[in-house]
Formats: sequence, structure tokens, C-alpha cells
Amino acid sequence: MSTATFPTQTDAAAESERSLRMYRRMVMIRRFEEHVNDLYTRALMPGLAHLYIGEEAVAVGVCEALRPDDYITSTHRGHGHCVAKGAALDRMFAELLGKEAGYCKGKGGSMHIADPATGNLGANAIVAGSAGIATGAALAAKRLGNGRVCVCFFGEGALGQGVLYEVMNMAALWKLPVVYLCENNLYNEYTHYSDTTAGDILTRATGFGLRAESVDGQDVRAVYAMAQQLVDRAREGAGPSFLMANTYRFLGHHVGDVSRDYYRSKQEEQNWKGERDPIQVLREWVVSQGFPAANLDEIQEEVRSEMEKAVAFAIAAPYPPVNQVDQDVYA
Amino acid sequence: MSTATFPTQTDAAAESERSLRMYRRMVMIRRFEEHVNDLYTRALMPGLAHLYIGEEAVAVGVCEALRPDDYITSTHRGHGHCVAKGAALDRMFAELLGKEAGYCKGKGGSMHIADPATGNLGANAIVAGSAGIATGAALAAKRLGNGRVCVCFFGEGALGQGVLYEVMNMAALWKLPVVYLCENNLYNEYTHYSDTTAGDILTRATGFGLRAESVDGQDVRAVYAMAQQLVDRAREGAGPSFLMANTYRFLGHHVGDVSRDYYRSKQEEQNWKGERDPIQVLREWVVSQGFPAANLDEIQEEVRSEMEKAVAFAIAAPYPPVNQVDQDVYA
Amino acid sequence: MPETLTATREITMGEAVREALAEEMRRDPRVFVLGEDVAEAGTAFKVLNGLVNEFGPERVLDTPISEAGFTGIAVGAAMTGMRPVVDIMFGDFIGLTMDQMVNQAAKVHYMSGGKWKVPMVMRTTLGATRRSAAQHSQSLHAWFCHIPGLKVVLPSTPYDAKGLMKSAIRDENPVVFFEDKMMFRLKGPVPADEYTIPLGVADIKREGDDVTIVATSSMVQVALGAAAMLEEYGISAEVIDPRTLWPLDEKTLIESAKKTSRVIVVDEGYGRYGATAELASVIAEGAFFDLEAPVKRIGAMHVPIPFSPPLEDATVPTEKAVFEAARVLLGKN
Amino acid sequence: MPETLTATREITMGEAVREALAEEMRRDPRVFVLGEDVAEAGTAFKVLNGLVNEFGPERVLDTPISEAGFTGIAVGAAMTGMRPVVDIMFGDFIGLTMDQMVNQAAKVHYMSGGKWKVPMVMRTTLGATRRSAAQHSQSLHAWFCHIPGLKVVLPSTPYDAKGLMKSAIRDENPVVFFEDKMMFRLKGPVPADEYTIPLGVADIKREGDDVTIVATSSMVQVALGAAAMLEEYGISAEVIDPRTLWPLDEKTLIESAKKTSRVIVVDEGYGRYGATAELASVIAEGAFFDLEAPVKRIGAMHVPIPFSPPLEDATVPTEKAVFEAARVLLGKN
Ligand SMILES: Cc1ncc(C[n+]2csc(CCOP(=O)(O)OP(=O)(O)O)c2C)c(N)n1
Ligand SMILES: Cc1ncc(C[n+]2csc(CCOP(=O)(O)OP(=O)(O)O)c2C)c(N)n1
Ligand SMILES: [Mg+2]
Ligand SMILES: [Mg+2]
Repeated sequence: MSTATFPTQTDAAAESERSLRMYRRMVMIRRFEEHVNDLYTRALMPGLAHLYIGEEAVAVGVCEALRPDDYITSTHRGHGHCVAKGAALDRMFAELLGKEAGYCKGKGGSMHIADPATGNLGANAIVAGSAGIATGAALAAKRLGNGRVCVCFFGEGALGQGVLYEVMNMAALWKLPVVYLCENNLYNEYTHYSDTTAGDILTRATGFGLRAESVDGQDVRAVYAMAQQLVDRAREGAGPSFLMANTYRFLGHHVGDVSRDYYRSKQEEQNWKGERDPIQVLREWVVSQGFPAANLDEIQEEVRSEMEKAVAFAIAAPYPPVNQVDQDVYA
Repeated sequence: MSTATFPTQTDAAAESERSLRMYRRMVMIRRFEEHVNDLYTRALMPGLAHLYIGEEAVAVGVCEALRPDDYITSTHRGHGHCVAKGAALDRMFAELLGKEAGYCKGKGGSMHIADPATGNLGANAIVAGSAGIATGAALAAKRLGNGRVCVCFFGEGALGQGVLYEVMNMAALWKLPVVYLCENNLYNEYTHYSDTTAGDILTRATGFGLRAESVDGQDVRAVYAMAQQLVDRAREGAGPSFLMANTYRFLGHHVGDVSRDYYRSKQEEQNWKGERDPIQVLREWVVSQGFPAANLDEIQEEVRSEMEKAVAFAIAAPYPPVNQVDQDVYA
Repeated sequence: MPETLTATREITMGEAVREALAEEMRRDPRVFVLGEDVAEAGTAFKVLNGLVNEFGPERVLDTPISEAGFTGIAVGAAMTGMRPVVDIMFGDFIGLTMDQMVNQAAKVHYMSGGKWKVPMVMRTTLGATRRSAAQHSQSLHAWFCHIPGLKVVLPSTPYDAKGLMKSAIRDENPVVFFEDKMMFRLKGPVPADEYTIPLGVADIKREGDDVTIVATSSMVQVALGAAAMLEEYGISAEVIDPRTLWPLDEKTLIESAKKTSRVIVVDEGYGRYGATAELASVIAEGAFFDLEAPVKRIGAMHVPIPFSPPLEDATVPTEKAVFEAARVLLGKN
Repeated sequence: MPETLTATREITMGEAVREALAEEMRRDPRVFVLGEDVAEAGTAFKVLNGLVNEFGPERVLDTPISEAGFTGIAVGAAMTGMRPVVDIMFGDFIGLTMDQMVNQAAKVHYMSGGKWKVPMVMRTTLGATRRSAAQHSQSLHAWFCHIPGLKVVLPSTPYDAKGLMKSAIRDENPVVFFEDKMMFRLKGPVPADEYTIPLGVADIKREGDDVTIVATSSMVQVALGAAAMLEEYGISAEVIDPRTLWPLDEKTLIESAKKTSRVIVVDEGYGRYGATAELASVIAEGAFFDLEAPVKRIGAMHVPIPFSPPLEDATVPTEKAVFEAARVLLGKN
């Protein structure tokens, strides 16, 4: 997990340390999602699973710019955000399997992981559903003067929801420390975003008084650099911003979405996977900096075994007793 | 009421004819609202009344650019729109008094006047509540190929409502013949719009892919000219637009809002009333064109007596019988 | 179901809905569908698969993720000559549309003194046990039932779904049509010939003498299952499906209650302040002096719907719960 | 009301609400109000007049006209250390907030396995007869009552309003607080000393033996008026105000029903699928064998609320209607 103590990018040692940390996080997310796919396919995981594979650089680059006590809100495609913000893998898997040891005691599942300890206000299964929550957390941070920033992750599909503009307007009026992080992976489910999004996305944000930027969402270093600017700015009281990270989900909208030809070509998928894999992009950069590839492989290995332990923990964990069903309705 | 057969502005005779027609309409609205104020103060009118005095040029200039079968949607401050679109005064007053002879048989009242005969889809007491309806009417017009255009009137307060952006996005995607007409009278009830509106209004509309313009809302000729452009454009299939008319309500948010010092100065009101009265502005122009002021006075006189008849009709009209209360719930 | 049917096939509930839409779209060019991923994707539940091929993308219109916006657009289009069918993927999302449905769609006709009409249908879903958690599992139809100006339909079989959908589309009013997500693959007999089912007529799904089970949507199958179990115990249960909660066929419910003198009402909405309360009240009002016991209400547990399978299962009314309630009611437990 | 009160003044319901807010804002710096025109204007109903002078514009925060957005902001602020009181000017506008209230506020605690809490209050209004027509007159509290995770308060006197508002603000859950627009000027005794009223405790507004009238909010005064009329006919009516519809004090309702054996439930929401159905069902379930007749429900007529005064008046339950219902129930008509 990042802490606010790292020096600036000019420090080469810190930069390579950061790169390795981000590499590890991205690999963690990738492996996590592969296990989810596997658990799902083996009918061990109930419900639906929306995988983040291909988009890892966004969550990791952004969360690298955050303090542990900063807030995030997440989406139906939220595993990556949770991992990037520092969630424990075993408790995440347990939640996905509906086990009592999960982050939400099994009550939330894949789409609702929340964790006060890592500032995770919760994934949300309503598209744009957390825009208000994120903005409110920023308002509270400002009022309480605790210096926290909130990042509101959402897919470009959320640009269809009016509530997003309502809260961006208020965030701008009140100069709230919030970054609206639009993960543009080109598709709202099975529909290309150009069929659902008129005009120009960044101009929209500018029109509501936000600083608006876009970034290559497959380049974790670029994401980090831009996110850090916007987070710093928010923390300093300069107000909200909007960052569009251009990315791509390598797999289906959810695990069951396997025949995708009717909405996008295999060629398109191949291009992204082959040329724009965020893990590969970072790996190439790291190696180009003279860092031995073996260390990266070691990271991969470490993550692999960590992950297997976490999965085993979750599989072995018990379901919540049925009498817990009416607990936690009221505080 | 306008018809589409008038020649362009270059035709001087037509232009002066149009100016007189617009003058008459503005005076009608002014007189109408004065009577409303009077009826309300005399406790003859139930409920609340939101007067349009000061903003007459907007409704009149815009509706001058519309065909009789074009649609409008209106707001809580809707009397002006209804009159401008050609509603009968007696039935309007009757509705305001809750009488059976009213446009809605007394069921709607001041905030819900609707009239298929003049293409009035209805006033709406939910801020931005008719944005969806207006856009849907434009969709139907396009599908049915009837060449109609819809103008969606709303106050700048409606810019706070997300649904407006949702439907503007769809209107732009589908190139619908709709004009979003923002009447910026500077206040959302008792709050200045700059306290509720971040960024830049026209940039917002541009960001959603709409052609965006603003116009002096006190100059009915300017409003008409700009509206005609945008309406023609919509009718030709070039898609939606957004027009902000800068205007001012001369009186309170509603009839009971008499002590306004806490949110705006008397000086501000005086400036607008003294220098930017839309009726006076047009009168000066008409006179400057060599048209005798006596004719304008005659119009005033005609409107006055027409209005008195309409009010008398409404006062004399009976309430609906109570057994009508559960009629019209279902079609 | 009518007595004489030629060429009755077994089709699924999803197919029945699709057929209804396709037939009405052929019959009436003003009918069109709009919603998220309705076209090529045929909705998240694939219920509309293929419609876009026949009718094209203008009549099977993909929208942005803007439930309030496109519901509002449907209201306006309905007022001005079209007959839109709005698709709201999950019933949980109706919260986003309440202003459009309740302050606009439901009131336009009345507020305009009967001048404007809003002939539209909102199709949406209800039902839990898909492990979809609290925001994708609710059965919120009670909200709409509360609102004058709306009609509310909850089909429980393919036959009903098709006939009721056709009536909903032809209705001159806003109609909300709730489909149980878990029943899309349920098969049942559906005539190949054209038919409609009027809104406001309950259906006796099973005749019986000892106890009346009034059940809606997903709960009809549950009630029938319970009735079968009860039969083994020598208890004869009548199962009644109101089919439309508004208009409500009070007469059929009350007559059955008078006959059996014991009534259970089962609905998958939350049990408190839900549809069961109205149904129970209507029955109590109409058959009070014939009832041997208070109407027994069974709804979803009053908790947000949990993800974990054993917890989720505990929140939904089951055959066993209905079976046991009936035995208690009859003093045979 | 407690027995021993020092320094009880007569204040209006609006003043009582304002006092509650002011006291809680003094007590707890995390409490703040947000909504449209709440600051200088003190809300459309002037209930918050002066608050901004004491607490400043950050704690009495004017918002844009964005009900969904600022309700969502309140949810997030509540989760992260603040205690927001959201002001929704007219209860008719809650349709815009349903997703935020129901899918977010109500479920955050449960979905997070009890980790996050949402201590917020939504203040809004109900009640007709202001000639405000169909979009500004509704009493839609039944929607929220249906949703697990929310609490719903409907005060009927200045005393209750103050004590319940203070409890609502201190509650760790989302609470929706409905105030009757027509009662803001109603005066009543309110102690100067600090007090709170727990949520979930009904209040017997008037004791009686022959018939129980359960009434909410605006209808409590109507019920008391009817009770006075009944008294002249020698009928002794008990008037019970549940005060909170969730949690619901079932016991008090049922005990009174058992005592009088005849019950009327009056609520200003639409009469179908509304609060009266649940209250009647709870009473029927708990006191069935003591009831002489079915619980009589009286709600608003099932029509959009009309503007025209004679029509609007016909839609709202009146003293006379309650009086007559009671006489019918007692066979004394
Ligand atoms: C309010 C709402 N409408 C519809 C859905 C169904 N839905 C789930 S994900 C999704 C697409 C979201 O697209 P995007 O925001 O781009 O996120 P992505 O899946 O691409 O990460 C939709 C329509 C929903 N969950 N919530
Ligand atoms: C959804 C909704 N929220 C709040 C209100 C209360 N309200 C009525 S008019 C108004 C201000 C509207 O301002 P604007 O849109 O600028 O129109 P104007 O009154 O200036 O013409 C408000 C907040 C409402 N009617 N609907
Ligand atoms: Mg996407
Ligand atoms: Mg304004």
C-alpha cells in the first residue's frame, strides 16, 4: 500500500520501488480475477462476476497516489479497486463465496465489498450509484479537515446517469476533494460507448467546472502521475477533477459473456491484449530501465502462492449461520 | 399565433407585422399576470401563482418561431408559455380558479395547464420534470415524420437536475428535433444561480453534443431570430440545441414572495424594470421604425378589454361537480 | 385458460413475452421498445433476442444507462402518438424512475383533465435467489400499486405473460409489467392463436376447499407446490393469482375466502407495508365474518437481500413455509 | 407526554422542528442541514428561519435543485463522520431520491456486513389541501415504510415533532421524517427542558373504550375531532398515534384493538396499498378473535390529487368520514 512519504518521481530509486509495487499490485489483480473466473466456472462462486482483467493499471495507478486513509468508491467491476486500495485477498475471496469470513460477512458479495480499514466505501451495483456517496465523503473530509481525498471510480456507462452531473456540480461549487475517475473501457455492457455518449466527455466535465484530463489507462505510470497531480490538487483545496482513463476489458462483461462477436471483434480484443496489456507495458518499461526480469518473475511467483492460500482459505471457510440474516439491518 | 408561412426578416412589412403580433402577445401575458396577481390577492385564486412578468419576450419570441402544431412543455412559471403558444385566456383563467371550464377541468390549476390543440404538452411543477416528455415528443415527431419540433422551457434552476443531461444526451445521439430553452432569470427561488451552478452553462450543453447559444431574453426580436434558427435547424433534422435566454423576473418567486431584500436588491430590480422591460424595449424599437405609438396603445386597450372578459368568465364559471373527482384517472 | 385451444405449444415465459412484443409490434407500427442493451444483446436476460432483426434498431432502441431519462422520453412519446415499451433491466432500478412514473406518467391524464394520454408499458423484473445481492434482487411492485393512474401486472405463467403483455401494450394507460427473473425459462402451454387476457381478472390456478392461497408472480409456483404437499395431508388448497394488482379483482379473492374461510397471501416483496397487506385487508374487509382466522401474510423477510446463498434462501417464502402456514391455519400442525 | 414538566410553552410545530435542529446542531458539530433554499430563505415553509444566522452557511447548506445528488451526498457524508439532515421541500419529490435512499442509504449497513453506518435524517413533507395539485400534495411515506433499513417518523404534534426529531438525528440509521405542511402553524405545549422521544413507541392521544382510531400525522387531529363528535353521541373513542411507522409499536395498537374490538385506521396516503393496509393487517393478525368487525381503513381517495378546491377536499379523509365510519362500525348509524 502506498504511504504519503515517498519522494517525488525525480528520485530514481523511489520510482523503481514504486514501479515494482505497482507491478505486484497489477499482477495480484490479474491473478485474483483468474481465480474468480476459475471459481465461477467450477460453480464455487454464486452470482455473477465482472472481471477487471485488462484494466489493472487504472486502479493501481490511481491508488498508488492515495493515502491509506483516503477514500474510494467502486463499481460492479470492483475487485481491482479493492485490491489496489489494499484489501486482504483471503477476506475478499471469502466474500465472493458468500462466507462469513468475508469483508461483509457474506452479505455483500462480489458487487458490494466494503472496508473501512482501507477507506473503501464500497463497491456499488447501481451504475453511478456511488457518485453521491463519494462526493459526500469528500464533503465530510473537507468539513472535518482531515485532509482526505475521495476517488470515485466508475465506468463510462455511468456518464449516462444524471446524478453524476448533479454531484459534480456540487463538488465544483463547494471545491470538494474528490476525483471522478472514469474508466472508459469502450463498452456499457454490450453496447459501444459511442452509441450511448454524445458530445465530448471531457468537455462535459469542464462545463461543470471540473478540471478534466484523460490518460492512457494501460500505462500505470502515466495513470499514477496524472492521478497524483489531481489528488494533490484536491488535497490542497483546489477542488474536484475528472480523469478519464482509456482502457479495455479483455474478457466479457461478466463471466458468462463468452460469445462477444455480435458487439466487438476478436481482432479488437487481440490488439488490446497483444499490444496494450498493462502488465506487459510496465514490464517492458522496467526491463528497459535495466531491472532484471527475474525479479518480476519472482513477484509473479510470490503472488501466485499468496493467491492460492487465499483461495483455499475462502473455500474452506464456513457460510454464515442462517440466524445472521436479520442482523446488521439497523445499526 | 405564428404560422410557418411568414417570409423572412428581410421583408419589412412582415417584420413589422410580426413585431406588432409579438407586442400584443407580450402585453397579453403582462396583463394576464397582473390579473392573476389581483385574483390571488383578492383570495379568488387558490394555491400559489408564479408570475412571468419581465420574462415575456422569451415565451413570445420562441413561440413566434413555432408552428401551431409544434410542441412545448412548460414549468411552474408557465402562464406566459401557454399564452404565447395560443391558449384561450378565458379557459386559462378558469383553470387557475379551479373551474370546470378550465383547460384541465380544474384538475390541474396554475402549474399544470395543458392543451393538445395548441401543442402544449403541459406545464410541470417538478423542476426539469418535463425534460423527458419534451424529448419523447421530439422522438415521436421524428418517428412519425410529422415535421414537428418541441421546445422544452425550463428555468436555470433545472440545470441542477440530472435528468436534463440524460435526455440532452439522448436527443443529441438520436438527432431529435428539440430545443432546450433555458430561461435564466438569475434565481432558483431565493438563491442566485451562481450559488447553484458551477462551470459554464453553454459549455455543458456543448459537452453533450448540442448546439448551444445564448440570447438577450429582454429583446423579443433577438429571441425570435435565434429561436427561428434553432427551430429550423431541428426541423431540418440537424438535431437538438440549447438556448439560454438571459432574463429577469420582475416580481417574487411566487405571489407571496414580497420581501425580497434578503436575496436581491431593490436596485437590481429597478435596473431591470427601468431599462430592460421587454415590452418597453420592443416599443422603443417599433417607434424608432416610424410606427405610431398610438397603434401600440390601441393594442394595449384591446388586450385590456379582452382580458377583463376572460377574467369575468372565469369568476362566473362553476366549479366541477364533486363526482368528477375520480374521473380521468384512467383513460 | 380457455377450454378450446388449437395448436398449443409449450414455450418459456421469456419466449411468451417476446412473442407478445413481436405480435404487437407487427400489428401496430407505433409500438417500440427502448432500454439498455435491448437490441443486439436482446436484454441482459436475452428475452428480446432477435427482435431487432425483425424490427430494426429504431424500434428496438438501445439507450444509454439513463433510466429516468428514457422513461421520461417514453412518457412524452406515448403522449404524442407512439406506444413505447420501456425496459428496466432490474426491478431494483425503478427507484431511478419513480419521479417519471409517478409524478409524470401516472398523472398526465388526470392533471390535463383527460386531455393527454400515456399509453406506455414499463417492463421490469422482480425476484430473488439469483445470488445477485441487495441491489439486484428486490420485488418493489408495491410502490407502483400505491399510485393512482398506474396499472400493475405480475404474470406467473407463459400463457398469462403473453396475454397480459398484449393487453398492457394496448391499454391507454401506463402499465408496469413485472417479470420474475427466475421464471424466464419456465415452460408452459401457450396457444399459437392470437389471444389477450384482460387486466383486472384473477385466475384460479387450482381449485380447492379448505384454504385459499393468494399468490403473485414467482409465488404462484410456490403456492402450487405447497398445495401439492397439502394434498398429501388431505388438505385441499385453492390457489388464486390476481395477475394484476391494480386493477384488482377483489371479487374473486373474496369469494374464495368466503368458501374456504382460511386465507394465506404470498408475495415476494418485502413483507412489511407490501402487497400482502393490501390483499389481506381487502379479503378481511370482504369476508371477515366468514374467516376462521386472520389472513396469514407471507412476504420476503424484512431485510435487504443478502448475497450468501443460505442467507438469501432464508429471506424468500418457500413451499414449506406456505405448507406449514396452511397447516397452522387449519389447526393440523 | 411526561407528567412533570417545568416551563412548558406553546409553540408551533415548525418552531418545534427548528428547536430540535438547533439544539442538536449545538450539541453535535457533525450535524448539518442541506437542501434547497434552507439558508437565508429558511426553506419554502420558513421552518428553518434563522438557523443560518447561528450556524453559518456551511452547516445550513443551500444546494442546487438536485434532490438525488444531495441525498447521495448526505449518504456519503453520514458514512464518513457527519450527521446530515437532508431537506426535501415537498414529499412529492422523494421519487427523485428513491434510488439513493433505498438502494444506498437503506442498504449500506447491511451490505457492508455492519461495517459502515448511515446516520442521516431526511426531512420532508406530506399532506394535501393546500391547493397545490397533484405534484405537490402527496403523502408517500408508505414507500419508505416498505424498505428494510429505513425508519419512518410521522409526528402529529409540536411535542412529538421535537422529541422525535432529536431522536432521529441521534439515531445511527437513515430516518425519514415526514412533516405535514398544514400543521406547521399548529400550536401545542412543548417543554423548555431537553427531552427526546424514542422511535418505536406509539402514543395514546385520547383514551376510550368503544372504538380505536389509529391515526398518523395530519390525521391525528382529524381523529381527535371525530372522537369529540362521537363523544356527543355517547361513543368513547380511543385515538392512537403510532408516531413511527417503522419501527412499529404493534403491541399498543393490538392491545387497544383487543380492548375496544372495533378499529379504524386513518392515514393521508393513498388508500390502496398504503400504510393503512399494514396497520390494519397487523391489528387483524394480533386481535382477530377480539374484533367485532373488520378493521376499517380510511386513506386518501385513489386519485391523483386535484387542484380544484371542492375536488381536492373530497379526496382527503375528514372528521366527518371518520365519525361516520365509527358509527357504522358500532351499528349506531
Ligand atoms: C442503474 C443501473 N442500470 C443498469 C445496470 C445494469 N448494468 C450493470 S453494468 C452495466 C454497464 C456498465 O458499463 P460501464 O459503466 O461502462 O462499466 P463497465 O462494466 O464497462 O466496467 C449495466 C448497464 C445497473 N447495474 N445499474
Ligand atoms: C424537483 C423539484 N424540486 C424543487 C421544487 C421547488 N421549486 C419550485 S420552483 C423552484 C425554483 C426553480 O427555479 P428555476 O428553474 O430557475 O425557475 P424560475 O422559478 O426561476 O422560473 C423550486 C426549487 C420543485 N418544484 N421540484
Ligand atoms: Mg464500460
Ligand atoms: Mg430561475
